[in-house]
Amino acid sequence: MKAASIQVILCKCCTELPAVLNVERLRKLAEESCNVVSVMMVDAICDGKGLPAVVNNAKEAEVDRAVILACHKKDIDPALFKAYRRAGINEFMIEIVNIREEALLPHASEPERAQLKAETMLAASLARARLLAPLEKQTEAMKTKNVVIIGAGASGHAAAHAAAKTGAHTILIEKTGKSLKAPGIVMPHSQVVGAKGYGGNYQLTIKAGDKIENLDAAAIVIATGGGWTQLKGPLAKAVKDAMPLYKLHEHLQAGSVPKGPVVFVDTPDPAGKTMKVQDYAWDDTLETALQIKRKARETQVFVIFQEMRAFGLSELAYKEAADLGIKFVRYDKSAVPKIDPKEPTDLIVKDFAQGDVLSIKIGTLVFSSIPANQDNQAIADALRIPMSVDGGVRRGSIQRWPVTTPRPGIFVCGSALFPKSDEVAKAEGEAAGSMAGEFVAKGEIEFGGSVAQVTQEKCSACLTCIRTCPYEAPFIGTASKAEIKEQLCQGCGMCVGICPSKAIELHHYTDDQIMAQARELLGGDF
Amino acid sequence: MTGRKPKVVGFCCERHGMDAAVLSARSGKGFDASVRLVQVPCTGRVDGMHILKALEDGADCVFVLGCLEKNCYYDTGSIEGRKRVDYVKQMLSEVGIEKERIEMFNAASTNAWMFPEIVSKMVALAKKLGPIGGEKQ
Amino acid sequence: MKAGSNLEKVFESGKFAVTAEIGPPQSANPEPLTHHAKMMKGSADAFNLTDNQTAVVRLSSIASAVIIMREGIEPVIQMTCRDRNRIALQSDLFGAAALGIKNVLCLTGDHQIFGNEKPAKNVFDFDSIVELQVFDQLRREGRQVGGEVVKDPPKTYLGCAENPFATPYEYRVSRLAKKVAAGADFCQTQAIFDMVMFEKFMDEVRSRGLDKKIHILAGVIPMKSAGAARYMKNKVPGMIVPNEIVDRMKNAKDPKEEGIKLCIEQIEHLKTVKGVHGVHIMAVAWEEIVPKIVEMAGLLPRPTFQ
Amino acid sequence: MIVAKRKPLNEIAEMVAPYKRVSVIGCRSCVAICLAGGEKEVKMLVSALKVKNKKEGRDQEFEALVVERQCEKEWVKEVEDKVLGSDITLSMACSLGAQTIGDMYPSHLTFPGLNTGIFGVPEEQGVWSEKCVGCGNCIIHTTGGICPISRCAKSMLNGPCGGSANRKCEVNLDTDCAWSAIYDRLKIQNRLELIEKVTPAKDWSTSHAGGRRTYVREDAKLTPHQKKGKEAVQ
Repeated sequence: MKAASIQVILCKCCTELPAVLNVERLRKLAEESCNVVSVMMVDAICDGKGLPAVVNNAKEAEVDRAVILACHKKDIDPALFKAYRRAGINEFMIEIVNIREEALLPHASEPERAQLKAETMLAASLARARLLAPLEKQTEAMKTKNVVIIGAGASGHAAAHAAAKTGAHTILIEKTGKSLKAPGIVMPHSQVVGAKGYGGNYQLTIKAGDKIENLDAAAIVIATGGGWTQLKGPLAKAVKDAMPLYKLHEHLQAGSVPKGPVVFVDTPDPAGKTMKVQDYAWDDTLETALQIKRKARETQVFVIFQEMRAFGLSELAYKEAADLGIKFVRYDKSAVPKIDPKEPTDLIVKDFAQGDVLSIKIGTLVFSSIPANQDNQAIADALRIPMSVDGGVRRGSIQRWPVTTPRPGIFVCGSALFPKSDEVAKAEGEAAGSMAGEFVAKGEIEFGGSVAQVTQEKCSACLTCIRTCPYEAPFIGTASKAEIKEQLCQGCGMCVGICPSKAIELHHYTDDQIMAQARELLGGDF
Repeated sequence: MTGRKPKVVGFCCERHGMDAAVLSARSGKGFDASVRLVQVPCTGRVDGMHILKALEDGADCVFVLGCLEKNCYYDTGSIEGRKRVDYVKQMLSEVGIEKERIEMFNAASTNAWMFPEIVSKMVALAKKLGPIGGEKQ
Repeated sequence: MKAGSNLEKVFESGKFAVTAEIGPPQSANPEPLTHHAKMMKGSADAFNLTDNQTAVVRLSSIASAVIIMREGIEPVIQMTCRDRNRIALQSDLFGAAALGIKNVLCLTGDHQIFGNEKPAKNVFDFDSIVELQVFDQLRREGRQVGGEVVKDPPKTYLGCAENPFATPYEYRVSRLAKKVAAGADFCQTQAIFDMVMFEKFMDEVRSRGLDKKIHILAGVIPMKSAGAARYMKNKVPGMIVPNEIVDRMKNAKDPKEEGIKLCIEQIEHLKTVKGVHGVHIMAVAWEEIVPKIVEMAGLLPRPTFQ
Repeated sequence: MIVAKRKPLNEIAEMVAPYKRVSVIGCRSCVAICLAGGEKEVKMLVSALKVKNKKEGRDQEFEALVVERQCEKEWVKEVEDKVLGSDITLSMACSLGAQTIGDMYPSHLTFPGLNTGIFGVPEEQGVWSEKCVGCGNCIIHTTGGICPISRCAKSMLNGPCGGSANRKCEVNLDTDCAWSAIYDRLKIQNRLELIEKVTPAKDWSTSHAGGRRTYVREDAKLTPHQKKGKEAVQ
């Protein structure tokens, strides 16, 4: 094997790095290190300006890998990897070292220790870089352009429109028989009961009426919406004709004004643990409360809540609500609203803000919170995606991927995540639909790279990997040994960490790479 | 005790673990420089051997930092990570080494305050317990 | 007559039989046995000598039997399969018979985990049913299980135990039938607190005609305290103690008196259950109460035979 | 399969303490599958012992090895140099593997790193339960496919005993009563008549009670002539 030839890039992070660290010392250390053939200093790798020079330098020095001392890898522009690729350097041969957030920023008050730590980190990444191997991603053509949207509510509708705009074929699957207008195909009375495959090429099993049908899907959008419930707990025993928010909304649309005083509570079960109170739907609660007041000013309206956050400009509604005399009462879990034992039409609630105990006569009781959709579990099981504690579908990351699930090609939006108002659901639907559309527009699936691989001679076929993997990527192949379906592998390495025969390695995070880095890091004395 | 600084290794998952560390640095929170971070894709990737090897190579304490168990990016990854740590703890106590030297933590990427706390806890422990086998190395 | 023991004679005479239990001491001292024998003489037809009960090492049941026989009372020796293989079991049966012991209760035996020698290796070459079958064949045909023909086979009256309250309940009567088929002459049951359940068991026993083939002695345990009731309810596997009984013991002013009263009531009730031919009193660590209970239950005097 | 469990590390450490060069040999068969003696466990064990030695200032060399099936001479042969090059071998296979090495190199010390326990079935990941004791005379066709010899604490042939409550074993309340299970199984198979019959005394001579057992397939054995040929080749 040819010896590694490494390019080291020192990003000054504008002026941040030299302010604390001795850049020259770092440069010197890099230059003196084994296998390093070129060291370059750039002002800021993130602005892209220095990129051509960096890549030219790599070409000239004929390096096969690079170590870049900069910041968090997730914040490095993908353009960097593309530029290196053009220079013939594989993206897995580029090691980004987060000198900024691991040494510079947190240890700025101890520059000498920060310096030693940075130098050790450089040495450790060089050790790791020497062990890196290029990894080629593979592609597989998508068989269809279908985006299957599960649920035809507000978010599902928005998703269908957004996905259709990107040129994808949309198929809207709806459990009920409600009549729908949406782009593409609409399948009423249908449910997803099973799924095979992976992002780009899923094969869904659909129960349409009494028939079972197979449906190929390149991407899937879960838009199952929220669930439905009744008033629960002690309140339910006392108040027989409470209604959910949307019911009241329908009454108002039909022109009837409910009997006052109208009392909104934030959850169907304030006393119980069956449902967490969610801070959603306040826009809708506010809007509905205002509508009552606008129609019948004399009707008393109370909004009883634990936590309240209107979305964006909806906050302006608070002012109108106050002007129209809507009373807001905040309660605490320690003193939940209850019915007066002597007067069954009176609701007793302690105002958490003022400390007063109020007695409110109930004309109409409206509960605004809705639970997670009861179908979520079955859908999550079929698609093998994780659920959140609240019974919603879990998303990839709240900051980075708000409408993405951890499984490629499956997106989620609206109340399927957790209950929310119509407007937010629509916005998320649009986002999820567009992302699904863009995913399908690529036309091919990219897989491989940092995935697990079995060394079959070492495999004992113990099935431990198969039992442990959350993605069903390992399987027993024709040689009666484990194999990894790369399209399904997400690169978490759980199978690698548990394999009793050490027969599985995770590319880019091999035992040697991990342990070499740790060893070097421990070598430094700071 | 002069001269020798404690050595702590932290295996952080690429998802919430590392993000929590990065966010804490970005929010201007300092933490002890003794910590050495090794990124792994998921704490489920951590092999008990990595932890033991780090102790062999001179770490006083090792921690593993993953996503919250109920919100792990890889669903069950941080639960797996905890099991690995627990197994090594058991092994350490069998050979008479303080099992507190290794610990599993979970954080959300938004928990900027948490990372410095983890570091100071482990560094304090490293100072208290000292290097494995005393000062001689 | 199979063995001609006093117990056998009581059953044959159709009288309501009484047996009681004596726990041998955890030592080499015969004194407690002699003491209990003297005290209980005349209050039961035969006395069980437990065989390292709950796997606690005690003076051996055969030796204990010989000691109490010196006081003129009849023993039933318990013989478990836990500590003996077929060689020892048959040998001990010969030995017991040679020493004049006529009643043998065949048991599988409590697991050693409950006792004071937990790391012991157990034997379990047989279970109680195989033990019965082998002993029955020995006394009837004079043939060992291995086929060897014995010249002077032991004449032994064979007993077994049965627990109507262990699971699966629906199988317990079948199991008794198996013991009958294997050669058991009498059966001592686990202590009965739940009469409803026991009567259901006996209904099925009678419907299968088993009461005609085996003499059933219903087990009773006099309790000293509410704690004892709770212990048996919660800690003894295969024992059912209804809540009413625990409450009754708990609310009693004098729990000992209440325990005696309860036991006598139980005996009175059991006398009326068809197919029950006697009672077996297990006064664990309270042997001195047996004569009083037998007397108050109207079971004295015990019959005597020539 | 054979299920084993690693001995406590302090016991192992004490065993190997007097020796300078230690070869630790795992096995890729049963003990790898039951997570006791595969390559991972071998490497972790070595690492843990090194950490212990570091603490105690002891100087020892370890060599971590794994063979495909330690109970077979041919596989052990592959690591012969390493075995003989060490002062002691710690076998991380079942006792069969440890004894194979011991029999092959009688003057070399081979110590067990595992406690070999049961013929077990993986009930779920990480849980193995005993279902056979190798009595040499299988009767499970008469007991609903459930072995009472291994699954009943008292190996009863005419169970269940009087301590079965809630269909659990009195010896371990987490364990199902084997005979309750047999009853249930025979019931669904409509074969309850089997459990009504008295099963007579079992012949234990086919079990270990009858002495050490050797099973022979005459037709598979190599003839002296064949053996000679093999030796000549080697």
